[in-house]
Amino acid sequence: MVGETAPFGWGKCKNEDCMSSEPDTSVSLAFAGSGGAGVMTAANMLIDAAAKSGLYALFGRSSGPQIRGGEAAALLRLSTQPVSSVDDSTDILIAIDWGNVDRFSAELALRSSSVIIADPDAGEVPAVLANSGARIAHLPMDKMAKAIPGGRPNMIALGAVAVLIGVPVDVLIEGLGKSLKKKRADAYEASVAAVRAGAEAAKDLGATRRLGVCPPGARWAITGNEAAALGAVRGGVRFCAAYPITPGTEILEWLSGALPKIGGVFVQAEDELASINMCLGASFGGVPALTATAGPGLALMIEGLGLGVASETPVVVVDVQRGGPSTGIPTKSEQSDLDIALHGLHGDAPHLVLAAQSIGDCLFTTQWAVTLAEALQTVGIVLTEQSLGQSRAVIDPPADSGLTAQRLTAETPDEDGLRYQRYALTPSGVSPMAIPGTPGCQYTADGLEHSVYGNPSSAALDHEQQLEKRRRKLDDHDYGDQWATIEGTGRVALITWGSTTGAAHEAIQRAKADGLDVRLISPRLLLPARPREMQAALDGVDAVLVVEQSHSKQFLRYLRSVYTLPAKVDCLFRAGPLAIRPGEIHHALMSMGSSS
Amino acid sequence: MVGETAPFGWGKCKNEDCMSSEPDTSVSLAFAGSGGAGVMTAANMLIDAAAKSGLYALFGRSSGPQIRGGEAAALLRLSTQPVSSVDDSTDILIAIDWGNVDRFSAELALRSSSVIIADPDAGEVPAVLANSGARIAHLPMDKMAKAIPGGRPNMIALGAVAVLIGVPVDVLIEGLGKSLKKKRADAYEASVAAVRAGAEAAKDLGATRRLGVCPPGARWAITGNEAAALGAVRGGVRFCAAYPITPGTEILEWLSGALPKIGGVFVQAEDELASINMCLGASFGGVPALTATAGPGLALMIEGLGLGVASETPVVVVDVQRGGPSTGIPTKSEQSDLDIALHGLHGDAPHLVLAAQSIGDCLFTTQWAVTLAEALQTVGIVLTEQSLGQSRAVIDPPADSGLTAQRLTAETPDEDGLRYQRYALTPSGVSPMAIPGTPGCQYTADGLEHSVYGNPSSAALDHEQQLEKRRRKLDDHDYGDQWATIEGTGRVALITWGSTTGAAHEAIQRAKADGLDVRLISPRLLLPARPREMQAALDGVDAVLVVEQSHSKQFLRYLRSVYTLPAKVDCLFRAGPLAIRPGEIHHALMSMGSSS
Amino acid sequence: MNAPACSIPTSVAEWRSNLKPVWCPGCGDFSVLSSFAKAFLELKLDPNQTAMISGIGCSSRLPAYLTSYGYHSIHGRALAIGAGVKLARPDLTVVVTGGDGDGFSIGGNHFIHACRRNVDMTYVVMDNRVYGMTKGQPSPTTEADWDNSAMAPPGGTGVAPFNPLAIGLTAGASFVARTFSGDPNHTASVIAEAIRHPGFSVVLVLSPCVTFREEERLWKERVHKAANTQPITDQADAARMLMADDGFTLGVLYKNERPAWTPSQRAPVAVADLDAQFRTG
Amino acid sequence: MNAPACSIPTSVAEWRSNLKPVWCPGCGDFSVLSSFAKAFLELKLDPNQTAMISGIGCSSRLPAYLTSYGYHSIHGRALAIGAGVKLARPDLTVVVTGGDGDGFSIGGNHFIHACRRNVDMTYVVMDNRVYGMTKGQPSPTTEADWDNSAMAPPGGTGVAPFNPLAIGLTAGASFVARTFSGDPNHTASVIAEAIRHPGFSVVLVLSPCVTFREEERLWKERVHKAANTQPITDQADAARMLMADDGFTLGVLYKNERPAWTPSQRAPVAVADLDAQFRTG
Ligand SMILES: Cc1ncc(C[n+]2csc(CCOP(=O)(O)OP(=O)(O)O)c2C)c(N)n1
Ligand SMILES: Cc1ncc(C[n+]2csc(CCOP(=O)(O)OP(=O)(O)O)c2C)c(N)n1
Ligand code: SF4
Ligand code: SF4
Ligand SMILES: [Mg+2]
Ligand SMILES: [Mg+2]
Repeated sequence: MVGETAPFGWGKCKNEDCMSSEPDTSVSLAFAGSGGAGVMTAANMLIDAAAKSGLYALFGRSSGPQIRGGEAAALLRLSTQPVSSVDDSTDILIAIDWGNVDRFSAELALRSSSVIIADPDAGEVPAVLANSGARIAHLPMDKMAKAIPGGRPNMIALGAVAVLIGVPVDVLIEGLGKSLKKKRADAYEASVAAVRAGAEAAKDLGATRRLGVCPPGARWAITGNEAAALGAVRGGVRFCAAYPITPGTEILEWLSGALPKIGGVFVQAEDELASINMCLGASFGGVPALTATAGPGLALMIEGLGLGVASETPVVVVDVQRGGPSTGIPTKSEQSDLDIALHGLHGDAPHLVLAAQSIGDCLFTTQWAVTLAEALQTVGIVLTEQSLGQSRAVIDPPADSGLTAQRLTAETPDEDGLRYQRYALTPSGVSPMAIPGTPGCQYTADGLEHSVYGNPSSAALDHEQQLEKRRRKLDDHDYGDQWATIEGTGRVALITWGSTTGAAHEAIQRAKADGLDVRLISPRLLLPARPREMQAALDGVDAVLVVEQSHSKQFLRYLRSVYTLPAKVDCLFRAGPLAIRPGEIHHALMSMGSSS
Repeated sequence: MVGETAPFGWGKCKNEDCMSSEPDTSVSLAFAGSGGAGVMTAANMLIDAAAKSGLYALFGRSSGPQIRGGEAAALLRLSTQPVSSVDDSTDILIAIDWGNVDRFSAELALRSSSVIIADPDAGEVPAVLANSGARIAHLPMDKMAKAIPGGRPNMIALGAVAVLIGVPVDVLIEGLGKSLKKKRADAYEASVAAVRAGAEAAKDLGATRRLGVCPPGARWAITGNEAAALGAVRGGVRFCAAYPITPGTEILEWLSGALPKIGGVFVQAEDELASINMCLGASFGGVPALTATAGPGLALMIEGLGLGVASETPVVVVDVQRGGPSTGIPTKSEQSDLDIALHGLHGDAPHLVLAAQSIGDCLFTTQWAVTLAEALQTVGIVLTEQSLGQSRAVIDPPADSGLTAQRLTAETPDEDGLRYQRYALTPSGVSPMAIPGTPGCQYTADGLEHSVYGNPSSAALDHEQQLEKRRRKLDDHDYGDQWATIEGTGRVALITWGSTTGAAHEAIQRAKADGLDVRLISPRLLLPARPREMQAALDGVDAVLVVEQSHSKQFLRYLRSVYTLPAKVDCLFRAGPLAIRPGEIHHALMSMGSSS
Repeated sequence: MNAPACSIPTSVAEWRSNLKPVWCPGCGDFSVLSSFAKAFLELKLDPNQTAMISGIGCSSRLPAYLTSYGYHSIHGRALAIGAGVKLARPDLTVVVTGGDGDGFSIGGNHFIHACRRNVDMTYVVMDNRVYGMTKGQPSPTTEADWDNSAMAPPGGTGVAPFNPLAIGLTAGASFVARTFSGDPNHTASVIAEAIRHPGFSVVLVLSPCVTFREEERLWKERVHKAANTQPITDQADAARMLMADDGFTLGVLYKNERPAWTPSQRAPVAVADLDAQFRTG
Repeated sequence: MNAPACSIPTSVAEWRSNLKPVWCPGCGDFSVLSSFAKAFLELKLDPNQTAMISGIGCSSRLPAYLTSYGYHSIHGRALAIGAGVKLARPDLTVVVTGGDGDGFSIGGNHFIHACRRNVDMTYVVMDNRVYGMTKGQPSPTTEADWDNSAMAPPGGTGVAPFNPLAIGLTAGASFVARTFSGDPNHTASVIAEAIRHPGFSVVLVLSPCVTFREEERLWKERVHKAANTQPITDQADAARMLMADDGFTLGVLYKNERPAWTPSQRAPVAVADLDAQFRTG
């Protein structure tokens, strides 16, 4: 799945007349400063201007433990081409002050080719940063801001950075107008002056990386959490009961605003036990339902999810993964809820697990998950990640897959006037489900094992038949090509999942430039396993590199358990919060390619 | 691990002077009848008499959905040798009436060599039973009982069965005296008369299987749930907070009686969220704590278990598995909570999973789990099964392993007067734990990722170090031979776990008699995986048969995920409630042996 | 989704499904089942427009014994499921039912929040002051000195029971009643009144467990009707009354007219227009 | 395990650990922290004999800021952990603390059961009527019309708040108090009294969230001391008072002498003898 129809795209700038005259297609930069310094504001303005200039972007944030204030960094990558991964390092760090910058210095990934733009009045550049060997350039942002009535250092920084990377200052100022002018004209004036001052001063900072120019095109600026929420309603979700939790809260916030506008219902539940069970109730009532959470909340939903599986009541949970175990690191990313998502339910409880591969793909994957859960009358878990959910991307407008919930409903009892069999043993394993209000089809849904009528049964035969039906309906469904992203034909395959797909893709491009052809296999559908499709995807492959962001190689273990892999399998893995970058994957691929 | 030192034993009668003059070493029988017919009473009396006669026994029960009354069957196997599995079929079914016997006819496993002893006044033998081809013998139990003032048909049945299988009627009557005489002399007299009448009448029923005579020896009669509870207190558990659930309740009932006698605390919690967290609180306070539950309760404990892992607070949960998913089949057995036990926690959360292999082994395994969890400051899940927990066995008195909780505690802060590091990075990964009350070592336990001091931290380095320490302390521990039961040296290996180990052992004996040498590998320690030990155990093996009682091959998937198996792997699997019997394993082994 | 009128039962028998209850002979829940049928008959409910939601326990088996739609769910979560049904399908009559363990022990949090949220549904709890299904353990309404349980020490747990109706009232329930299974007509009429009440209504039915608490057969001698024939309408007065009560007063004890909660609805927007906010430039 | 007397702090500063709070400048929780230190000083508690247990939330961060033993656990479960600590280690002083979301939303079931069980521990809730840590969602104590939240519709959720103290009282709490973080000395003295109280004591501290509920800065103008200087001792009277109250009355509002619950202990048996029952013949 590549190109136009893919729910997310990589590759060349889509504007055919784009003639980038400069060599740089991508620049990574970071704004840092303590709470209130306004680094996030500056970053957002830059992103908006970039989008208007036809660029693509990725914008993540790293912040300390404080609820308000505290140090923070905005991590940006701007590019003339769609971006789906952070780059190997930060090209430009601009710091308004140093706060407790050491808390996330590792996430900044500076190296000798980087430039640190520091305010000389903020004190020494901390050793942990200076040690990178990055070139240090001085910009007295605080002094310059003070020279402008109402001026702020973050606007100086913004102006400077725009010039350094080649985002047109005029577009920037136009954006400022939109966001500030209506509110306070004086703030607008001060900001414009500060941006211009910064832009002017930038010329003395020495040349850095400049992006090529792209003609403006239609773009979306969206976070993964917004995308997942939009996917939910596009898929037909009209009910959400939820309990807030970082980093999933924004999905809930968006749905709490949107659902009441489209005839849906949002309810804040007392806890996650209530939210999942309220969703089951709504779904039993015939209304597609979804909730979103993070690891600790998912842990609390496990029993309810089992009920969804056994009573065949469709429901979807989006788990925006964060650092684990337990409360772990709520604000940082990791791919470590794979185990619980795949195997967390007690008993034999087949269900769906899907994973989004990029910010934009949160939309498609959630939408698809809703339609699958509805079609198969089961539980769907969508795994996304903090780095997708809480990061904002500037992307091409995603196509609407048009997928929408279609539940197989029962309209009347059996033609022969026989009693309605809620759990009838159909060939597909999916049984027509009566929605309350349907005359003559009354039944009692049950989490106890049951007969075809739904009557509780402990008979071996009923158990076997119902277990088998629940397995069959998932295993035998045709999920189409979307089950995985598969690209290339090399004898070395890279298997990954989730957000790491983006970095893997970029690494494979680099390997190609080095003459190594690598196949990419990234399953979007993790459960049920697709052994036949995976075997086809692995045809001719003799070495595999598995890439994942967990400490205990959860993905590799899963692949081994259900798929037949070639004899040579390497694994590049690391827990969060440090992103797995294209460079390290590239490196691993090259050493694999040379040894295999 | 075989023979004397094994926590459970199979093999020959241990009494060297036992000279069984008859061919039968084992008889399986079933008492059936509707609620109030007293089939369980009769079965218990038979078991007691058998134990006194030097026999071994296994006694399981099958009953309908009613809380009280309803049909029930007592399923017994008596043997001159230790018994660890049900046999392939029931030799003798004695039915006081037919109730809804079809509900569990499949569990009775009758065949043409079986005998059905029926009361002619109870109506036709139901077709579902008669179809087995079993010989039908008539015994007018109801009429015979009515002829004795106060006589009851179950006592007639008891007397008849005792004679048929060769349990001395005198020993039976001696036992009746103990249990009934004190209460009501007339009931005693009536029972004696009924037993004698049944015994007399049995002579006309035609010869069936008679057990050899064993000289009496010391025996225990114990259920798996009692054994687990005893193991817990022997291991040092002094705190239990719990919420009742079938089939784990008897563990809690036993602990609620025992703990207050040994200075411990039992508290009935409001739910499973409370029980696991109360246990964590007690353990934080320095007192070894355990709770017991079944699948739905385990699902609710998942978040708490994650906290135990992250805050390194030892705790043990015994999960007595029942049919799943969801509420499933509460009263029937299955091995389908393996997935949730191994992988149910969110994040990378290494912990211990152990499984008991027999009723007697519930004692050893639970005791070991407690000492391991305490030594490694982590969470231990002990998996047992309804068929172990709620079945009673007559066994040789199990040896006391002597294992008892030893927690590495901190007595003072660091010698240099430095601040106490609760989560110090020691070589073993286990950090000395200060128990509240220890002067100078105050710290705050945390489920947030933390520094060595326990201070919340989202730094990549702290995360990596603490994840690695928690992995290392489990992986690097020396678990000794007890990690698995390994027997034999054949090139075919049978890998199984839990209660199925007993049937597997018996199947292997039969295969040996047929000239096929099969190796048995049954891990008692399921997590952490022991790749080195498994590799050694599999040395020279070229074909593997995996045997498990789950619908989705949970065990096979797990083995594949962490171990390297030979190319040829077969799997004999089935969901509950029907036990996997020695005969079908034997059959699978023989066809494997001939094809490999 | 309105059903043809002919689907409305005209006899108690028509409200009963053909599934045989698993209950012990003499269990109080049998008569609660018949009270439901009577109340539904009185209200002329349509079985296909009625949803009975329960958790797990002897009492929670009830939905399958009626011909309405039902959801026999998991232990303690019935009220959450019920709220989901009602909020998604306001056209249905939603009745949640179960036991004292299900509702007040494991389900306690959903209980207080259901009272607070005041969704228009009815909660009927069969209180037998014991866990019947798991064979006789103390529940939150069990007397502190009851010790006829393998899970209670001699002399009882020593933990005082609480009064769920008082808790429900303070948590915000707008209709609070107690009945006795031994008086099925009264129970039926109170259930009918509770269903008519707009908002969250709680009906506690004293329903003996004859197997594990034989002594509850004597409840018939302890129960008595409330002195006032009209329910108290002041919350503070009702709180005082319930805390001073002996736990055997029958009737609708409190009722107010707080409007039922319904989720917010806003000016409609087409789904296709929801993405406007993401378009740049 | 008694510590040398010298380990008992003699100043508020000695009770503070060297960890810097993550709280926003002006957050009410700062002064609750100092009230704890003051109360502990007054009671001459020993930090190594004191266990502070909390869940998750801004307020739940508090334990690590004191020099006692602490357990910063998971959201909503602090009271269960606290009960485990106290039952296993009756020699320790156990204080459980956290926020209104932690205690009354996700933790509501443990709250009512802690009140019922009456284990001798103290529960101090910093009520800011909002979820601070997750950036401003309504909690069970939030006003129905508060809508300055991305998770509340314009006009607010419309769900009425409940009064946790009234619920706690009806559930069986034997000590019920309200204080205000703006009066740290009063808060300290009430906390000290609550710790002295044998049994389960609840102290609700009105503690403004200046970031998400700036208007709570005005609470200082709404709070007022209880009319009676002595707590009510009759449960029914207290129930009426709390239900009629405006939610801003400060003081120990109810107190009774119900003995704290301690688990049953029985005639001692050697562990080695526990297997007698399994020996046959
Ligand atoms: C999560 C979970 N925990 C425990 C159980 C076991 N269980 C089933 S019913 C029940 C108690 C039933 O008591 P109650 O609600 O009072 O109903 P009753 O049987 O008395 O009518 C329990 C503890 C369960 N099914 N699920
Ligand atoms: C199981 C679970 N659900 C949700 C969360 C997210 N969460 C953390 S704190 C919090 C609410 C905190 O509110 P409150 O207890 O009132 O404390 P405050 O921050 O206001 O002091 C929530 C919902 C979590 N950590 N765990
Ligand atoms: S055990 Fe008690 S509550 Fe359950 S069915 Fe029997 S009498 Fe009724
Ligand atoms: S968000 Fe509110 S409760 Fe949290 S620290 Fe800030 S002011 Fe305090
Ligand atoms: Mg009950
Ligand atoms: Mg709060």
